[in-house]
Amino acid sequence: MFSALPTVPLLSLTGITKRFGNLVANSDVSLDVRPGEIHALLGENGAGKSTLMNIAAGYARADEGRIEVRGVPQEFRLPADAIAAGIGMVHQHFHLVDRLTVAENIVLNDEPGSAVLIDYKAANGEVRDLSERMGLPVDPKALVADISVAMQQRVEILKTLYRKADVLLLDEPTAVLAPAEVRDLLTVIRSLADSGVGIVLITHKLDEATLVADRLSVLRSGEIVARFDRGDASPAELAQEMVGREIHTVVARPHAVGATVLSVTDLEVDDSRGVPALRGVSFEVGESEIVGIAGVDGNGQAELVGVLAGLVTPNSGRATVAGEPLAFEHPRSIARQGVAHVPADRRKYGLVADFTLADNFALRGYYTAPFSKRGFLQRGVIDSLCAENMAHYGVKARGVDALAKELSGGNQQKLILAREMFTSPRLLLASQPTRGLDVGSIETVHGRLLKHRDEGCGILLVSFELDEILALSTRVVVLFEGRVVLDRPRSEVSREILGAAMTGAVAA
Amino acid sequence: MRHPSCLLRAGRDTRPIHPRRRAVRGPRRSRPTAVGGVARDPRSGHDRGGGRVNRLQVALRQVALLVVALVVGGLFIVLAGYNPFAVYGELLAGAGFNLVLAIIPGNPAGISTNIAAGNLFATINVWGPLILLGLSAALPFRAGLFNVGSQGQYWFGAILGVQLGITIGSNGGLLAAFLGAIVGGAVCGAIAGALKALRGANEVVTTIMINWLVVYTGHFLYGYAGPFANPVTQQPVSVPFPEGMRLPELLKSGITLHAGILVALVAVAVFGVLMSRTGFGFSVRTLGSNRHAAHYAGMPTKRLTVLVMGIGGAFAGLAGFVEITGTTGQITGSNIVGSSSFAFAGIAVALLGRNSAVGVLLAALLFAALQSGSRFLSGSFPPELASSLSGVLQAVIVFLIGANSLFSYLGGLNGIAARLPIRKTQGAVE
Amino acid sequence: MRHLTRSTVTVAVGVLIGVVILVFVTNGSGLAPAAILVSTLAIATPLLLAAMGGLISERAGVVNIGLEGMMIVGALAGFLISNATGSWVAGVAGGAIAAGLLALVHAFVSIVLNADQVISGTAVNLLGLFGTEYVFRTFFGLGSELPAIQRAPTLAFPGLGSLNIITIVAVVAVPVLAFVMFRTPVGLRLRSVGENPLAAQTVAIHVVKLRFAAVILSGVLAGIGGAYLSVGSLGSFSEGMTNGRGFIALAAVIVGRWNPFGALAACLLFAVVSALGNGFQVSAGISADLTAGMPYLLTLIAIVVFRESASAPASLGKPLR
Amino acid sequence: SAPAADSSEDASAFKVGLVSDSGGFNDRGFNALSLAGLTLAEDAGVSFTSEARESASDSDLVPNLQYFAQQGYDLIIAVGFAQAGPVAEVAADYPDVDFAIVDVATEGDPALEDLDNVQGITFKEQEGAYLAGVLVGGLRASGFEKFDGDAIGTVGGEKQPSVDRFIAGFQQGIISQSPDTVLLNGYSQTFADQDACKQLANAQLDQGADAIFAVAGGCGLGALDAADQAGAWGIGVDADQAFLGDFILTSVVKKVDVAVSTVLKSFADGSFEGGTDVLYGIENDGVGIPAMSDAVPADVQAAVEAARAGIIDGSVVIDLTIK
Ligand SMILES: Nc1ncnc2c1ncn2[C@@H]1O[C@H](COP(=O)(O)OP(=O)(O)OP(=O)(O)O)[C@@H](O)[C@H]1O
Ligand SMILES: Nc1ncnc2c1ncn2[C@@H]1O[C@H](COP(=O)(O)OP(=O)(O)OP(=O)(O)O)[C@@H](O)[C@H]1O
Ligand SMILES: [Mg+2]
Ligand SMILES: [Mg+2]
Repeated sequence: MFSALPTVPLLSLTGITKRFGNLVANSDVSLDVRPGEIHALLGENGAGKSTLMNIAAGYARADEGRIEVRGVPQEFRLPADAIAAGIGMVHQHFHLVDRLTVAENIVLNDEPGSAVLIDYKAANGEVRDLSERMGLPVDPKALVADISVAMQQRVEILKTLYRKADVLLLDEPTAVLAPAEVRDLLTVIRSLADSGVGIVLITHKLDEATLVADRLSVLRSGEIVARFDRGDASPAELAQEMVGREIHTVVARPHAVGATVLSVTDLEVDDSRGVPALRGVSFEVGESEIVGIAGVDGNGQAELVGVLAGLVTPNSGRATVAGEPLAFEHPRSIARQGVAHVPADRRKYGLVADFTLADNFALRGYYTAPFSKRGFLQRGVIDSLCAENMAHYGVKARGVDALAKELSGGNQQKLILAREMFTSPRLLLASQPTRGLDVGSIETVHGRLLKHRDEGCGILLVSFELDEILALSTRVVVLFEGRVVLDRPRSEVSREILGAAMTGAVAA
Repeated sequence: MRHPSCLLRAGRDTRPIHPRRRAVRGPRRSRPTAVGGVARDPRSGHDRGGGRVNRLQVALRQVALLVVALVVGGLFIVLAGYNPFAVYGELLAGAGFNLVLAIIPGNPAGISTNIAAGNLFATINVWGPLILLGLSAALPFRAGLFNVGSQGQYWFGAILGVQLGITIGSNGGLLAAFLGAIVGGAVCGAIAGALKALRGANEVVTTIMINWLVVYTGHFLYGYAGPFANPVTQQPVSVPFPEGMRLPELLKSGITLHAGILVALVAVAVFGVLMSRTGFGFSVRTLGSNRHAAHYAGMPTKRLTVLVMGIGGAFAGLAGFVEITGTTGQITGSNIVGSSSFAFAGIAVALLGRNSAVGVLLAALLFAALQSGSRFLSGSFPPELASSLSGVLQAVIVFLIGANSLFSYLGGLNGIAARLPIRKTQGAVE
Repeated sequence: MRHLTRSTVTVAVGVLIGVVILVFVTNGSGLAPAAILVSTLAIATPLLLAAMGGLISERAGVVNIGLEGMMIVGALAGFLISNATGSWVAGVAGGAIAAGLLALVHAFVSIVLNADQVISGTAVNLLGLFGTEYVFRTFFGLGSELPAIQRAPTLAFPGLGSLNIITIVAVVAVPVLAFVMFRTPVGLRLRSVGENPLAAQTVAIHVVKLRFAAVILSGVLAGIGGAYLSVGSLGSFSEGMTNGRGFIALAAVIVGRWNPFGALAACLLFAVVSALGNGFQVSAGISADLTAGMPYLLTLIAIVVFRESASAPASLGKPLR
Repeated sequence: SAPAADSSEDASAFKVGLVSDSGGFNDRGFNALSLAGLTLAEDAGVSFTSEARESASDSDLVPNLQYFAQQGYDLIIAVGFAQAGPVAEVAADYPDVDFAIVDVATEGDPALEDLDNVQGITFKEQEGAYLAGVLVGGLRASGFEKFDGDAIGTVGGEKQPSVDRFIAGFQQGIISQSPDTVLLNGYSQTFADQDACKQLANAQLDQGADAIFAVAGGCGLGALDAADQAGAWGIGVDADQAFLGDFILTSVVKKVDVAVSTVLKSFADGSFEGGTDVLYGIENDGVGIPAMSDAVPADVQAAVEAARAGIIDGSVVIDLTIK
C-alpha cells in the first residue's frame, strides 16, 4: 500500500501566508496529504496549526498561497466549498447542535426524504449503518447534549464521512479523550487511512504522533521548521524542534507531607440533570501533597471540583479546610479560606475574554487589598502586580493591557495559575491544568505545580492524563461512577493498576 | 510579533510577587466596549491588530455616523417637500446653539441673545432627564442586562416622589421627593432584577410588562376622580407641585433653566467613577462580559443583578423627579399612558454613548438638542411634522450606531484614519 | 419529536386554562362563550402573526425586538396601498413587503454588519413609530377625513360569528409553522442555525442566507399582523395604533418557549383576558385601568411561573463570528 | 421686541401662539379643531399672524408656552386640561401676555382664578350629547330601523371630565325618551389604539347594543367601525362624522374651532377679557347636533327641539353622573 502511493496528493497547500493584523500566523507554509496517509502537524500553542487547517477547510482565507485538491486549484470562500471538495474538519471545540439528535446532526443539510418531509427512519438507519461500518458506533436517536465527549467526537467524524470526505483534518482530537478512548480513536483513524482517506492530525501528544503518523511536520511561529517520515524522529527530538530548545520531562521528587489541608467526607452530589454524580466520596489532601484524581471523564470529577470551589451545591457530606468547614456554595468565602482554583474550562470560567490581562489578574481579588482600597480599584498596583507575575510565570503577551482572548491557550493557563497562586493558597484545585497545552507549556505548568507543592501548598490535581497523574502525584485517587475505587500512595500504583481501577475493575 | 520585553522565560523564583512600595502607574486603559451586553466583535481585524481601539478613530467614526444620519434625515425632509438645510439650521437655532454666533463681536447674524439663551435653557432642561434615562439603560447594559423598563421606573419614581413631597410640604418636601423618586425607581427596577436572579425571567419582557402595570396604575391614581387627582379642580391631574418646593432656578431668559442638569451631572459623575474606579464597577463589567467567570470569581451575581437593575431604576426615577419638580410641575394621567418613548430615549442615549459616562453625556446632549430644537422649528417646517422628524433622526442615528462596523464594511473610514499620523498606544510589561 | 410532545402538553395546559376561564367566568361578563371566542381570536390575530414572525427570527438566532416597529409599518403601508390600489390583497401584501423591507435592514445591520441585534431592533421600533407618524402626516395632513379603503373580508361561521380572513390565516399559520420547524429539512436547518451557526456552517448550510430569510419572513409576518389592524379589522389608520402589540408578541414567544404552540397558548391567554376584560368592564363596571392592566399582569405571572429555563436558542443574539 | 417668525402681514396684526397638549394635532379631536380654528378666523377676516407648537408630552407644555411668551406673542391659546398648571405658571410670569385655555374653567381653580390675563373656555358637552340622546332614544322608542336590541353603548377614550360629560348627557337623553334602555359604558384607556376601541364596542354589541356613541378621538373610529360592521348605528363626536358613512346617525359636535376663532375675533376687536370664563353650550351654538334629515319622524324631531328649548330655558337639568 505505501509503495503504491499515487504522486498526486489529495490535498496540497502551497505557500500559505495568513496575517492577523501585525501577527503572522502562517508564513509561507506548504503541506500536503496523500491518500492513505496520516500526516501529523505539531507545534507550540499559537504556532498556527489551527489557522492553517481553518484555511484548508474554508473557515478562513489565506492572504497568500494556493490550495489544490487532487491537483486542481481551489478557492474556498466558505466551509461549504471545502466540503464539496471532499475536505472534512473536526475542530477541537466541537461544532455540534446540542439540542438535536446524533442522526439529525449527521444528516443535517443532506437529509433523507423529500424536500418537505424528513424521513427520520431512513436517517437513523443510514447513520447506524455508517457508524457500524466505520467502527464508530453511536446511538442515532440520542440527543447530542446527553452523550459523552468521546461520542460527540465520533459524531463529528461521522459528519464528515457522511459527506464522503476523503481528507480529514483533525484538530487535537485526542486532547479530550481518556487513554482507552485514545487507543480506539487511533485505531479507527488508521483503518480509515488504510481505506484511502488522507488525514491531518494535530496533537500535542508526541508519542501518539510518532506512533501513528506516516509523516510529521513541525510548525514554529507560523513556519514549517522540520519534516520527518515515520520513525525518523523521537518524541524528544520533535519537542526540541517545536520549542526550539530542549525539553525536560518534569519528575516529582518525593517530599514530606504535612498536616491535613483538605478533608472530604461522604460527599454526595447530583449533576446538572439531577443524576447522582458523587456517591459518598471521602479522601484527604495534606500540606505539600499532590493528590491526583484519576478517572475517565464523567465519573464525578467535575462535580467534585465544582463543590470544593463553591460552584456546585452538594446534597450531603462535609468538607473541611485546615479544620474549618468549607463554605459550600460561596466561592468567595472558599477563596478566603485559602483555596485556589484553576478551572478545567478556562474560556468559560477562568478568564473574561474581553478583559485586559490586568483585569483578569484582578478577577478574584479585585475587592480587597492590594487591588482595592475602600472600594476603589488601585489601577497602578494591579498593573504592576500583573506585569511582575506575568513575567515570573512566563506569560507571553503584548502587555498587561492585551486582551485575554489574544493569548494562546498555554499563556492563558499560565496567567490563571499566576492569579490563583498570588494569594499563596493552602489548597489548589487544579482541574485539567495542561489540557490543550504544548509540551513547553506543560513543562512550565508542571514545574510550577511542584514548586508550589514544595512550598507547602496542598494540590488536588484532576487529570485525564495518566502520565500527568503519575508524574506529579503524591497520592492517587481513582473515581469511578462517583465512588472512590482506589486511594493509594503513588509508589503503590502503576499504570496498569490505575487503568484497571478506572474501568471499575478494582475495589478500593 | 510579540513585544520583546514579554518574552521573559520563567525564572528562578515562582513565588507570587507582591506589590512594591511605589506602585507603577500603568498605561491608560480603554474599557472593553461591550455594547448592549453582547461582546462586540467587529468583523474587521483592524481594532484587534493594534490591541485597542484608537480613540480618535472612534470619535471620527461616531461623527461620520452622525453625518450619515443627517443625510438620511435630510432625505425624509426633502421627500416631505422641505429644505433640509433650512430645517437643520432652525433645529440648531431652536436648540439655542446659535448663541455661539451671538458672541461674535457685533453679532453679525443678528441673533437675539435672549431668545437663543432661552432655547439653550430649554435644551439643557431636556438634557438632564435624558442623561438620567441614558444611565438607567447604560448601567444594566454594562452588566449584560437590557433595561426596557425606564418608562415604568420613571413614573413610579415620579409618583412616589411627588406624593411624598406634597405630603411632607415645604419643610424638606423637595428632598423627600428626591429620595422618594430614587426609591420608587429602584424598587421598580429591582423587581425585574430579582425576577431575573431568582426565576430566570427574561428582563426584557418583565420590564415591559412592569411598564404597563405602572402605566395603568398611574393612570388610575391620577385619573378622573382618582385617589391622587386634584380634588379642587376635579381634573385628572395631580395637585401642582408647590411653587416654593420646585427645583431651584439657575437662570432665566424667558425660559427657566432649573437645577435638574446639576442632578444629572452629579449622577453621571457617580456612574463614571463607579464603573471605572470601583470594585463594584469591576464586578458589573465582569458580569456583563462573562457571567460564568463572575460566578467563579465569587462575585455575588444574583445580588449584583438586583442591584444593577435597582440602581438603573433609581436613575430613571431621578429623571422623573427632575422633570416633574423642574419642568412640568404636575403629573397627568394621560401623559403617563403616552410616554412610551421614554424607554427608547434612554436606550438610544446609552447605545450612542457606548454606555460610558462621557458618551452618555454627549449623546444625551445631541438627543436633547433634537427634541428641544425640533420643538422650536418655525417657518421652514410644519409643526406637526417636527416631533416625528426628530424621532426619525434618532432612529437613524441608533441604526447607524448599531452598524458601527459599517465603515469597516465599506472599507472607508478605517483606511482614512489609518493614514492619519496617529501614534498607537502600545502597552508593555515592565 | 421531543419538541412536539412537550408542546402538546403546553397546548393542552393552555387550552385547559382557557376553557376553565371561559366556563367559570363568562356568566359575570355578560358575554356568550361564542362571542368571547370570536373576540379572543380577533384580539389574538395580530399578536399571533407577529409572534410567529418573532419565533422564526429567534429560532434562527436573531433577536427581534423590532416587531412593534415592523407591525406599525405594515399597518400604514397596508392602509396606503389598499387605498391606492383599491385592493385589500394588495394592501396586505404591501404591508408585508414594507415590513419585510424594514426587516431586511435589521437583517443587514445585525447579520452582515454584526451589529448588536438589540440596538438594531430598537432602531427599528423608533423608525417605525416616528417614521409612520411622519409619513402619515405628510400624506394626510391633520384632522382630515381618511378615505375608505377596501378591507380583508370576514367569513361567517354559523353558531360562532364571523372571523376575518386574516384571523384564519393566523390560526392556520401556527400548525404550519410547527410542521415546517420540526418536520422539514428547512426547519431543521433553521433550528441548527439558531442553536449553533458554526455547526451549521460545517455542514455547508449558508447561515447568512438562512438568517436573512428568517428575519425577512419575520418582518413579513409582523407586517401582515399590522396590516390586519388597518386593512383587516379597521379599514383605517391611526398613529401608534399597534400600541405595544409587538412587545406582547415578543413576550408570547418567550413565555411559549420558542415553540409555535406555546406562543399560541400565550397569545390566546393574553387575548382571552383582554376579551373578558372588555366584557366585565361593560357589564360589571369594573375599572378600565384594572381590566387594561390585567393581561400584562397575567403575562408577567406566566413568565415567572413557566420558568424560561434553557429553552432559548443557544446562539440567540450572537453574531456569527 | 423679538423678530416675529413671519411678519409679512400688516403691522396692526397681532401674534397668536397655539400649544397643543400631548394628544398632538392629529388627535381627530380638539387639538385638531383648535388648529382649524385659526384658519376659520383667518377666513373670517381677522388679521393676525400665528404659530402652532405640538407638545409630544407634558414636558413640552411649559417650554412651549414660555417660548411664545418670551417671543412677545400677544395671545397664547393652550389646548386641554393638562395645561391648566403650566398656563398658571407662565401667565403669572408674563402679565402682559394674554392666554386662553380650552377645556378649563379658571373659576374654581386656585392657581388660575386670580390671574386676569387668562380666559377659560369650556363646553357644556352634556347639552349637545343630551340632544343626541333624545334623538337616539326617540328613534329607538318609535321602532326606527336597526333599533332591534335592548341596549345602547358608549365607548370613552380615557376617563376624563369632558369625556364623561358627553356620556352622561347622552345617557340621560336616551332615558328621557326610552327609559327601559340598557346603558352600557366602557373606556379603552387610549386615544390611539383603534382596535382596542373596536373590541370594546364589539363587547357592547354582543350584549345587545344597537347604537354606539364613541367619545375617543381617533380611537373612536374603531368603535364606530364595529357598529358599522354589526349593522348598528354609530354616533360621532367633536366634529360631524357623517363622512364615515350612512350608519352615522348623528354626531355630537363640540365647536372648538368656533370657540378659538371667536377668541381671536374678540382679541382683534378689543373685547377679549382676561380673568373670565367663556362657556359654550346649546344657547350660543358651541355644542349641538347637525341638522336632522327628513327620515327622522316628526315627533322625534319635535322632542329634540323641545329638549333644546328646555335646556336653554333651564327646565331641563342634566345630571353629570354616569349610569
Ligand atoms: N481570529 C484571529 N484573530 C487574531 N489572531 C488570531 C486569530 N486566530 C488566531 N490568531 C493568532 O494566530 C496565532 C496562531 O493561532 P492558531 O490557533 O493557529 O494556533 P495553534 O497552533 O492552533 O495553537 P494551539 O496549540 O493553542 O491550538 C496565535 O498567535 C493566535 O493568537
Ligand atoms: N478572535 C481571536 N483573537 C485573537 N486570538 C484568537 C482569536 N480566536 C482565537 N484566537 C487564538 O487562537 C488560538 C487557538 O485557540 P484555541 O487554542 O482556544 O483553539 P484551538 O486549539 O485552535 O481549537 P480549534 O481548532 O477548535 O479552534 C489561541 O491562541 C487563541 O487565543
Ligand atoms: Mg489550535
Ligand atoms: Mg489548541
